[in-house]
Amino acid sequence: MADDAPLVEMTGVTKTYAGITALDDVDFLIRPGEAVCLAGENGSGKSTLIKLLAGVEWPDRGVIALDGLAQAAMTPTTAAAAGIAVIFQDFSLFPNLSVAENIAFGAELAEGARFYRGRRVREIAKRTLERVGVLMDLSAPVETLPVAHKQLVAIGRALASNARLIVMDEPTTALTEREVRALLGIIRRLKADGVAVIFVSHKLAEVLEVSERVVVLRNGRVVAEGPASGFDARSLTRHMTGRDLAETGPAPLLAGAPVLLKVEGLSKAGAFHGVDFTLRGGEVLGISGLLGSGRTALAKALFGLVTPEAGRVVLDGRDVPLGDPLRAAEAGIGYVPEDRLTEGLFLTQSILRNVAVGRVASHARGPFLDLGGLAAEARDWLARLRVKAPDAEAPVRSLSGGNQQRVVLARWLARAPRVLVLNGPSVGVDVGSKAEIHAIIADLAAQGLGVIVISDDLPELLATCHRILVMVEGRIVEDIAGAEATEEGLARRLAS
Amino acid sequence: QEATEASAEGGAGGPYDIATVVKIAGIQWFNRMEEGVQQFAADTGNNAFQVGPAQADPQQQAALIEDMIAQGVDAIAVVPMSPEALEPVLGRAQEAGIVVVSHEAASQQNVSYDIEAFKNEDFGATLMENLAQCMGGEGKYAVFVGSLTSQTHNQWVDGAIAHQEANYPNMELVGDRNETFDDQQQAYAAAQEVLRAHPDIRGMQGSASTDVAGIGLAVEERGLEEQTCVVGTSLPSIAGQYIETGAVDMIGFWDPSLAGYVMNTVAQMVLNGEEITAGMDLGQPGYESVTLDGKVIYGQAWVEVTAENLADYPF
Amino acid sequence: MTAAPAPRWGRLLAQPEARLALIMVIVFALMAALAPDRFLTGQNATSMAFQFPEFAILALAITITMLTGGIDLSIVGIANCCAIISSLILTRLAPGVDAGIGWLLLSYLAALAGGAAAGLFNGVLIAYLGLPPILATLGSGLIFTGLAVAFTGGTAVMGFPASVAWLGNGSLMGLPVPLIVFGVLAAGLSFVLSRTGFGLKVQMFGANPLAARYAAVDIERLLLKVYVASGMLAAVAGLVIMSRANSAKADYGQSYTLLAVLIAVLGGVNPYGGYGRVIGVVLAVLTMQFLSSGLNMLQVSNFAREFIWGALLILVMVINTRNWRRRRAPAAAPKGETR
Amino acid sequence: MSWLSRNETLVAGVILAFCVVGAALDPNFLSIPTLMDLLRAGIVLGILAVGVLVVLISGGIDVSTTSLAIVALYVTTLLVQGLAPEMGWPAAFLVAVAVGAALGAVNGVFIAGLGLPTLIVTLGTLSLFRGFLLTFVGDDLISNLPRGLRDFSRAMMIRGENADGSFYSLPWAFAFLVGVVALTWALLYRTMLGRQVFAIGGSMESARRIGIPVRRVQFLVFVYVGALGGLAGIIHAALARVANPQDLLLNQQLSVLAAVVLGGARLEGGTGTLTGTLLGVALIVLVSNSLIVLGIPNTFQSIAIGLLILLGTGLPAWQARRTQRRAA
Ligand SMILES: Nc1ncnc2c1ncn2[C@@H]1O[C@H](COP(=O)(O)OP(=O)(O)OP(=O)(O)O)[C@@H](O)[C@H]1O
Ligand SMILES: Nc1ncnc2c1ncn2[C@@H]1O[C@H](COP(=O)(O)OP(=O)(O)OP(=O)(O)O)[C@@H](O)[C@H]1O
Ligand SMILES: [Mg+2]
Ligand SMILES: [Mg+2]
Repeated sequence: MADDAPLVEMTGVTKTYAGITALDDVDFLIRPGEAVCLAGENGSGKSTLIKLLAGVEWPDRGVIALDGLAQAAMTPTTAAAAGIAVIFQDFSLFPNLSVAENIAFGAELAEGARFYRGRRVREIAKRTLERVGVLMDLSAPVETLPVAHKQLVAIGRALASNARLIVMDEPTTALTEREVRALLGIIRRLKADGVAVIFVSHKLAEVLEVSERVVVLRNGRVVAEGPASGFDARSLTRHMTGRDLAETGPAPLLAGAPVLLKVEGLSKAGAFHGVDFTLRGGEVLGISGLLGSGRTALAKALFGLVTPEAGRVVLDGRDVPLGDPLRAAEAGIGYVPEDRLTEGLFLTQSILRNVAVGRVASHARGPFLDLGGLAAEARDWLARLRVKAPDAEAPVRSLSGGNQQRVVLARWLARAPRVLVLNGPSVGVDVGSKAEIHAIIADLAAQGLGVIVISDDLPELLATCHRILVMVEGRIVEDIAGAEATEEGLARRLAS
Repeated sequence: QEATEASAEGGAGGPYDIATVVKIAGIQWFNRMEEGVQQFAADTGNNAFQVGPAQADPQQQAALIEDMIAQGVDAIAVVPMSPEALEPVLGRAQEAGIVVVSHEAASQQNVSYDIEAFKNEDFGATLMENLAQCMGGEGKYAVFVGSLTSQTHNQWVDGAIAHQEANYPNMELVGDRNETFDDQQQAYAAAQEVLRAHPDIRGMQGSASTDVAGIGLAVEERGLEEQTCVVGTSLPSIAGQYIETGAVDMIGFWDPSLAGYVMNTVAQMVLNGEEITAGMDLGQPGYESVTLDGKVIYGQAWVEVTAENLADYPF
Repeated sequence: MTAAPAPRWGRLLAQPEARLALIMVIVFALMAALAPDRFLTGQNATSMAFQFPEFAILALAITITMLTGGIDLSIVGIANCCAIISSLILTRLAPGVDAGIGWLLLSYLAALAGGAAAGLFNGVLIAYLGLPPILATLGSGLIFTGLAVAFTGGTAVMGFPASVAWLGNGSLMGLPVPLIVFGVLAAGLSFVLSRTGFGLKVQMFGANPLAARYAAVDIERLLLKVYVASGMLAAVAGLVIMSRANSAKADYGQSYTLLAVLIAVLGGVNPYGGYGRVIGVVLAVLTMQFLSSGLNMLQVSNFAREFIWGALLILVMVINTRNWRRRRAPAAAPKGETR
Repeated sequence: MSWLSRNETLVAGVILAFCVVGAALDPNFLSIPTLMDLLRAGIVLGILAVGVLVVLISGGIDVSTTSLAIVALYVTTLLVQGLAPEMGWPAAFLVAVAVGAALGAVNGVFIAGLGLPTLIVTLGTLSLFRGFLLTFVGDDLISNLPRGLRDFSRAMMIRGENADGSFYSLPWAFAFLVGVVALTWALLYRTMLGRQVFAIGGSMESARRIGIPVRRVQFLVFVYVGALGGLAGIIHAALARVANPQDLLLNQQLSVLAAVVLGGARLEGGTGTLTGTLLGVALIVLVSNSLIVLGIPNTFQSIAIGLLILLGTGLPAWQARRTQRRAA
C-alpha cells in the first residue's frame, strides 16, 4: 500500500507540562486502514499523544500533519473535520444527555445541523449500537449507566461520526470478555472499511491480536516500533518496562487460616440475591461476572454504600452494620471504587492529601493534626506503590491514569483494613505496575488480610486469587479454587 | 478641596464642614433635600454637603457617620434610618466635639437638637381628616407603612387612627398595618391583596412616599378611582400622575429641601454658640415660629396637595 | 500541607493571596495619596478598625461554608436573631440598664447557643434532608429574620447595661475589642482549616463530595459542624452589631450578606468548594475597608463605591486567570473554572 | 424517575395544597381576579426566571439579571424620553432588549472571553451595573413615562367586571411571558444551539473535546439572558408606570434563583425544565401575594415564606435522596 499517503504524521513532537516532559521528540505516522497500537507504562505519554491528535492540547515543538498538510493550530474542530474521533480515557460524555444524543452529537455537529432532529438522532444511535452489538435504553441519561455502558456509548459516539481515524484510549478497561470480543470485531470491520485505528491498551493479548503495528513509548520517547508479528507479550513487556516480568500464582493459603468475613444471605432486589460466601484471613477471593451481574452492587453493599434488604455481614465474629460506609470502614472493610475519577479522587487536591484523607483520625493529636506524620506516612505509601509523581504537592489530576489508581490504592492500604475490596484494582494500570499491584495484594494477604478482587481481567484473577466466585444475574453460581481455574474455563462459564 | 482646607482654620462663625447624612442616597426625597443643603452652602459659604448609603441599611449609615467623624467634620445633620442604631456612633461624634442635629427622629438622644417639620400625630390626623371627608365619614379603610419598625410612619398612623376613633365612629379599620418596605411594587401588591380581601374597602392611607403610587396603580387598574379614597404622604413627582386621574385624592408632605436647609441652619447656630428658643424664626417657610419640646424643634411645615394645587409643587 | 517553598518574588506572586496583598497595598497607597490629611490619620485607622469586624466575621462564616461548596445566606438572619435573644435576656429577664456582668455573659452564651442551634437547623436541612445549601439557607434565613420580628414585633430592643458597649466599642491594650475578636476568630479558623483533621476534610469534601463518601469521610457530621460553626460566627457578629448599635433589631445589616459573599470570593475562596485561605479573606476585608473609607473621605458617591467593588472583584479575577494562562495548563484549571 | 418523584409534580402538589388551604380560609380566594393578579405578578419574575434557567442549564449561574434589568429599563426610558418621546412601545422594547443584550455581552466577554467563573463575574456585575447606573447615568425616579410605555401598560389582554363593578384585567405584557417561554423552548429543544447549551452544562470539557464552540455558546447564552433581562426590565417599568433606578426588583434576584431551583434545575448545570421553572415561579408568586388574604399577621410573613421555600425544596430533595438510596 505504498500509494497510501499518511493520514496523520507527527514529526519531532515535544510536549511538556510544568517541567514534566510527557512527549519527547516523537515521530509517529498512521495510514488509512491501519491499526496501530500505542503501548507503554503509565505516564509514558500515550494519552498526551492522543490529546495532541485531538487538538485538545498543543505541542511545544514539532509538526502535526493531516493528509500531508502541516497544521498550524489544531483544535478539536479541525481534528473532527479531518475525521479524527477520539474515545478518551475518561469517556468525555455528557452525563445529563440521553444515550442517543451522546452517540449522535458529534455526527450532527460535524454535519453542521442547525436544528435538532430527534428522530434522526435516535436512528443514528440505534444503528450504531447495533454495530457495537449491544442493546441499551436510548433515552436513559448517561449518568445513570454503569461504567461499562458509558464506555460503550463513548465507542458508539466515535463510530457514529464516520471517522477516518478512530483513537481509542484504553477502550476495554471496563469491558468484560464478551464486549471486548465484540469491540475487536468492530475494529476489524473498520479496518476493512479503510478506517485507521489507534488503540491504547494495557492488555497485551488484545494489543497483539488487533493491531498490525506497535509503537512502544517509554518516558515520552518511542523506544520500539514495528509490525505486531514481531512482538510477543514478553518482548513487549520488556520494551515497555526495560525488564522481564514473570507472574506466578498466589502463595498457597495456610491450611488453618481462620474465617475472617462471612456473608450470609445478602440480598438486594434487582441487584443480587442470597449471596453467601466466606473469606479467610490471608485469602484473596476473586469475583468474576459479566457486565451488570451484580458484582459492583455487592461490593458496595459490603462497604455500606448500598443497603441490602436481607442478610448479614460478619467480620471477625461481629456483625458489620449495614448501609453505613463509615461504620463499615471502622469495622475494617476498605473499598477501592471502580470509577476513580468521580468516586476515587479529589482531582484538584494534592496527591499527598488524596492519600492522607483516609488517615486523618489516626494522626490526631488532640485537636491538632500531626501534619508531619501524616505527610510522611503518605509519602511512604506513594513510594511503596511507586507512584510516579514529580511533586507530591501537585494536584492529583496531573498524574497519568495508572498513577492515579495507585494513589487511591495507597489511601486504603494506609488504613490497614482487615478486608479490602478492590473493584478493578488495575483498571488502566500498565503491566509493570500491575505486577507490582499484584505483588502488593499478595503481600497484604500474607499479612493476614482478606482481599476481594473484582475484575474483568481473567489473567489477573488467576494470578492473584486463591478462590474465584462466578456471579451470574446476581447469584453466585460457582466457587472455583484458583489452582483449578483456567482462563478458557472461566471464560466459558461466564459466557454460558 | 479648597473649601475644606479653608475650614481647617475654622474660626468662630465658620466656614464650617457640615455633613448631612441621609437614610439612603439617590432617591427623590433626599435629592430634594440636597437642594436645600446646597442652597444653604451657597447662601452661607459653609462647606455643607450631603451623603447617604447606597442601600437602606442602618449599619451602612452608621459606618458612613463613622467615616465623617474620622475625617473631622464640624457638624453632622442626620436623618436616621433607625434612630436606636445610631445612638452609639452619634455619641462618639459628640465626644469628638462634633455638633449633631437630627431630623425625623424625635426620640434621638445624642443630638443637640432634632428638627421636626410638625408633630407627627397632628400630621397623621390631618391625613385622616382628608380621608374621612372624602369617604363621607363612613366605610372600611386600611393603612400602609413603609416598615413596621419605622417610628414616624407608625406615629402618623397612630395619630390618624386616634383621630378617626374620636371623630368618625362609622369608619372601620380593617387588617394589620400593611408593610410595603418603601417599595412601590410592594405597595401595589399589598393594595391588590387588600382589594381582594375586602372588596368593599373605601379608603386607604399610605405612609412611605411610594405607598400611594402603588395603591393608586392598583385602584386605577380596577377602575375604582371614584369609589375609593386614597391619601398619604408622598411627593408630587411620585404621586402626580395618580392625583391627575383621581386614583389618589390627596397627599401631604413637608418640603425636604426646607428641612435640609433648617437642619444646617440649626447646626451652624449651635456651632456659633447660639441658642434656639421657642417662637424663633429659622428663616424658612413653615419654620417661622417654631415650638420647642426639650431638644425637639417643631415647625408647622406641612403641605396638602390635591388635584387643584398640584402644579404649584414641581418636585 | 507542608510549608511553602522558599519565598522568592516570582513564586510568591504566583499565589492569589500574594497578588491580593499587592492590590491592597496599592489601594492603600492610592487613598493615602489622594487624601493624605484625612486618610493617614490615627483617628481614621481606629475608625476603620472599629468598622469592619462585624461584616468581616460574617465573611468568615461564608468562607467556611463555601469551602464545602455550599453557602450560608442566613447569616444576617442568625446574627439579628441571636442579638435579639441576648437583648431580650438583658432587658426582660435581667434588670436592663442595671444588669450585672453575669447577666451579660449569660446572654452572650444564650446568643451563641442560638447561633449553634440555627446552624444545626441549616446543617440538618443540608446534610440529612439533602437541600441545596443556597435554598436551604435562603429559606431558613427568612425564618430566622421572621423569628426576630416575631420576638420583638419588629421594633428595636434597647436599654442595655453599659457593659454591652465593650464588645463593639471598647479597647484593650490600645486595640479595638471588635478587631481583637475578629483577629482571634480569623486566626482560629485559619488554624482549624490548616491544622486539624476537620479542616482537611472540609476542603476534601468541597473538592469532591462523592469521593469523600467513598473515602469514608463522615460527611453528615462534617456538614453539621460546618453550619454550626457558621451559625456561631454569625452569632458573634450579631453581638458585635448589637454592641455597636446599642440596640438589637430584626433588620440590621441587611446589606451584609452580599458584602460577605463578595469579600469571601474576592479573598480567593472558590465558591464551588475545595479552596480558600483565611489570609485571603482578611486581605479582601482590608482592601474593601480602605476603599470604602477612602472614597468616603473623598466624598465620592456611595454608588461609585458599589461600582468600584464590582470592578475590583472582576479585576482581581482577571489578574488571577492571566497568570494561569501564562503557565499554559488549561486542563489543570481549578474546579470552579469549568463553570 | 417516575413522574411521581419529579420536582414538577411535587411543586405542583405544594401549590395545590396551598390553594386548598387558601380556599378553605377565604371563599374569595379561588377567583378570577386573584388569578389575574397572580398571573400579572408572575410576568416579570417569569421572564427573568426563564433567563436564569438557561444559564443554569449551561452550567453557570447568573445573579446579575435584576441589576441588569433595572439598568436596561432606566437607560431605555432616558433614551426614549430624550430622543423620541413619541416613540411607540415596540421600538422602546427593542431598545431595552438591545441594552439588555449589550449588558449581557459584558458578562459574556468576561465569562466566555476571559474564562472567568460565572458566579464571580455576575456577582461583580451585580454591583457594577447598579453602581454605574446610579453614579454615571442618574438617580432620579422617572414617573412620567414616555407615551408609548404608558399606552402599553394600559393595553389589556383580558378585561372583565366583578360583581361589585370593579374591574379585573390581565395586561398584554403577559403575552410576552408566553412568547418568551415558547421561544426558549424552541431554542433549547429544537435547535442544535440549544442542545449545545445542555451539552456544555453537562460537561464543558467533553463539549470542548467534541468540537462544540464552547465560548461562543456561553457568550450567546449570556447575551440571550441579557436580552430577556432587558425585556423584563422594560415590562416592569411599564407596568409599574415608573422607571426607578433604585427599584427593589433588585432584591428579587434570590427569589428568581429560588424559583428556578425549586422547579428542579440543578445548580451543577445540565438539567432543568421550563415547566418546572414556571411552577417554581407560580409557587413563589402565590405565596408572597396571598399572605394578607390568608390573614397571616405581618410579623409571621417571612417565616411563612421561608417555610414554604424549605418545603418546596425539601420535598423533592428528600424524594431524590430516597430514590437514590434505593438505587445506588
Ligand atoms: N495536565 C497535565 N499537567 C501536568 N502533567 C501532566 C498533565 N497531563 C499529563 N501529565 C504528565 O505527562 C506524563 C504523560 O501522561 P499520559 O497521561 O500521557 O500517560 P499515559 O501513557 O496515558 O499513562 P496511563 O497509561 O496511565 O494512562 C505523565 O507523567 C503525566 O503525569
Ligand atoms: N442498589 C441497587 N438497587 C437495584 N438495582 C441495582 C442496584 N445497584 C445495581 N443494580 C442493578 O443490578 C445490576 C448489577 O449491577 P452492578 O453494577 O453491580 O454489575 P457489575 O457486575 O458490577 O457490573 P460491572 O462489570 O459494571 O462492574 C444492574 O442491572 C444494576 O442496574
Ligand atoms: Mg492514559
Ligand atoms: Mg459495576
